[in-house]
Amino acid sequence: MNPLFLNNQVIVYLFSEAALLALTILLFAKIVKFLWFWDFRSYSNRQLKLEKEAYLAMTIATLLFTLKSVLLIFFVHTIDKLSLIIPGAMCAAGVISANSYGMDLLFIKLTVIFTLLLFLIANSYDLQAKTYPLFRFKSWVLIIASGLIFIEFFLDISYFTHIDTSTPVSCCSALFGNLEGANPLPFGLDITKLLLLFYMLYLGTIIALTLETKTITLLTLLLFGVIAYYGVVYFFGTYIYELPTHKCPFCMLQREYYYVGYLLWGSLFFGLFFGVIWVIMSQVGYNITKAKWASMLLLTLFVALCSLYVAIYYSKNGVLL
Amino acid sequence: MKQILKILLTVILLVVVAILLLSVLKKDAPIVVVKGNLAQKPLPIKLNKTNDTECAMLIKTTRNAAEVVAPDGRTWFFDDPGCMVKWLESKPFKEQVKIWVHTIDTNRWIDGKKAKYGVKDHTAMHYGFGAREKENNETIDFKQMQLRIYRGETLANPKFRAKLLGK
Amino acid sequence: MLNNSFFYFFTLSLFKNRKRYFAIVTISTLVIFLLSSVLFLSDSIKYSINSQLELEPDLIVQKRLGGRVVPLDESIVDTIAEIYGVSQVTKRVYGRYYFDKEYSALIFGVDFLDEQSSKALAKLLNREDLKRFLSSESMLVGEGVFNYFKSHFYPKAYNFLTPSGKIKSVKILKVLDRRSNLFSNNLIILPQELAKEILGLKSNEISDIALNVPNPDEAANIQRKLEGLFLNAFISGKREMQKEYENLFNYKGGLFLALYLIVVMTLSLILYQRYSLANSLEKREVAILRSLGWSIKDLLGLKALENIMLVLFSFTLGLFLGYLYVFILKAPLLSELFLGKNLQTQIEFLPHIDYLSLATIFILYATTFLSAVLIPVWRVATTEPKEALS
Amino acid sequence: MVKEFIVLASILILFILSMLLHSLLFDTKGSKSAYRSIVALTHIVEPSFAPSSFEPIIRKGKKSRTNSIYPELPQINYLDFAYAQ
Repeated sequence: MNPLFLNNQVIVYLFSEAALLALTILLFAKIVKFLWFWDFRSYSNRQLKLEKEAYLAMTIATLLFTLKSVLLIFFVHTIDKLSLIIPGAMCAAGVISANSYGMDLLFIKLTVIFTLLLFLIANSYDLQAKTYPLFRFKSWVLIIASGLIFIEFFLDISYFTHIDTSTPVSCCSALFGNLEGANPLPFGLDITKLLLLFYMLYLGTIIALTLETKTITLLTLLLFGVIAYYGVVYFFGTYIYELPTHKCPFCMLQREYYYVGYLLWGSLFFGLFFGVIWVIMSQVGYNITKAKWASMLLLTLFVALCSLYVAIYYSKNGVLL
Repeated sequence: MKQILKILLTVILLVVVAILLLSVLKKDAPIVVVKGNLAQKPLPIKLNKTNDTECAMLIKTTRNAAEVVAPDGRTWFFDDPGCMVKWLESKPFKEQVKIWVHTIDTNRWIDGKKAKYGVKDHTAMHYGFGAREKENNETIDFKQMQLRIYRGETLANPKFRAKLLGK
Repeated sequence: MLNNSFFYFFTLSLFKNRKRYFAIVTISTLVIFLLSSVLFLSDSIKYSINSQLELEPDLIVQKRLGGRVVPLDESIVDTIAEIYGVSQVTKRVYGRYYFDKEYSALIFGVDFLDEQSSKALAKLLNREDLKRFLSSESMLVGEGVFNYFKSHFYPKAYNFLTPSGKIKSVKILKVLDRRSNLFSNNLIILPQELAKEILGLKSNEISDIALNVPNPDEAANIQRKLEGLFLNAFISGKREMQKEYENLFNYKGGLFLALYLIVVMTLSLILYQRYSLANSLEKREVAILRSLGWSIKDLLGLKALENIMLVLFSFTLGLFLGYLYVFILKAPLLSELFLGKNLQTQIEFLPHIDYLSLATIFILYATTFLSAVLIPVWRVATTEPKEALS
Repeated sequence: MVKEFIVLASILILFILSMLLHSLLFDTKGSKSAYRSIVALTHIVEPSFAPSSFEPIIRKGKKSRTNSIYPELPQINYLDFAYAQ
């Protein structure tokens, strides 16, 4: 028995995840039924029942999206609190890297939220049209979402059961700081090239979105996501903390930094989400200009915010870190 | 307008690909493991370019360095024989490996399993076991050194430090 | 969607069905109340401790034999003070004095020669009292100790029995501020020499040594040095303490929570049952609305809003009751579980609300409630007008 | 019924506000400085209530090993928040 399981937050978190898992199983069963028996032209009793059940699926998905988003924030804060119990951990970064499941778990959580958001958008368009043209598409989205939620739950359990409270973990500066001699950046980049790529890809994404080229948009969006993550952790973050050695994606979510992390990561993720949603939806025949504009706006906000921190630091101190 | 944007996008994409290619091709990551050392000979360590696998520090000197060669030719490098023993503990192939240690008395690579180890030498991670070729009345053999590392009876333990160094 | 008629109908149905909701809200409020009072209390104590933890010395050196703490020799202080990077080395003398089998107090001896201690003492006492404290054999006591003395007919002075068999009469100089009861309730502050005599320590012996390490990077190194100092040295650090407290409170709060999970599960079952028994009246209502042109989506929205209102209502009410119980009524009964019972007096808890605890309660409750009522609500909302009205 | 709803909602908001007001107006600073004056002298940060009979068993900075199934957890009767030692 791990003392973590007596932490209030961990108990509630796992309990809520389990409750949501139960709903997901129900959702999954319904969707499989839809995909099997759905026939819009039929007037049979079964079809009528299925159409009613579609509303249940919709309600469950809405609830899942809301609660999963809340639970993500809750999860990050819980992890941060746990750093008091786990030796060596200073903040959430150390705890999340206490075993190999942590980072995967975070990533899965984001994808779950993304797929559910995609479903909600597709669903609202689907309900407006009277013939359910997107029915199959949105069902598949939900199938993927529920699959991801199953994996997420598995990772939740594995993550919390595999945290050892007796062996020390690394604190964030050791994890994200330069390990001796090793280059932590992907593709063997250095900071200058990373920044160059960061702004280039941002520009490329905006242009690709304006030109409405689907493949290139998707490509630049995904690449920008990766580069932006590293850019924030290894460059822009140090300006938020005003400390060249503090490289951590989590600390900026704390009060000391005015919760700016929520704005920063939120604008990045939702910018990416809406961009990808625009690509996927235009692939199935809906050109949602709102999503496109939202994506452009959020990504611009993200880049502006990052650059602003550097600019403010420079104007205050006259030097760069 | 649209044409200009298209050209701009192409240029940007080209630059991005170019930067990525350039960076990927330029290799400057530190060495952690070398493959293909089937002869199981001690390899020269590229100083300041090689990471100790256990403690993740750069190896800055060959003094007290150690190498482990697996039967399939993979070679790992260490800056302290203590690190090497600790790392090897959990490996399934720990009985089959070839171990090389750099001695402090004769300054050459010898078989780690046959070497003698001092107990209060100055080593990189302060375990205190310096490899020697010649035996003296304070040295211990490999098996004993291994046991002491597992048990934590090293200079890194303050109680033992006080006992061994007499202060 | 939130146009006037929708809102009007929403409030109408909320109040019209209040009898049906009454039981649900009552049970939910009770559950939230119990849970929130436990979490409020543990958070408040944790907060009080954490707010003072900076004053706790970075490291404490003790001597242990067979797990028991034994007195240290004073001379080791000089050796420690010589270690580079160590500051504020303080000799501490303290221990428990048992009045009888059940009640005890903590005796703490102040070292007047220590600069830090005398400064802190000067803050507690005015000049006149300080002089008297220094010159005569007198003590400062916490409120709990004072109450015990009073009830045992020692209103002015107490006769301590030293281990050597002598009776030491010590005057009560002052009762400590009652606001500090959380830390001082069973505390007796004495001059160090007197404390040693009552605790049975020899004149060159002390209980332990507290010291600070200003540079945190040095701490591990210095701890290692101290451990090598003498054979039975036992060093504990501030961070360890913090972890210990965190675990302890987690344990107490978590045990409660684990029990509550069962309550919450039962609650969800009750909710499910109750909502499944939607009467024909409600079905008819839905049917009328649908034939008036409401879509299923609108109806689901109406029902969702109704339930969210119930959640918010019982959540706020339960929280309010919990707050009243802990911070206004000072948590009778419950405080004993967290602090134990010895020399009872009133203790004031700092009203500190941890937003994470609030989120914890809310998430637990909202998830259960909404998941439990989801299916019954959907069933009602999708009732066909035909089958309900026929 | 809208009126009743608004009345109810405002009562709830009043509850929240009164809680907030109480916690803001509470003399936290005074209590903290009272704690501080004691802790600065003793350097012991531990709540002082305790059932005395458990005290000698458990000591600060040391895990209680008395629970053989879950050695890392304190016992169920681990109530002593005592000044240890």
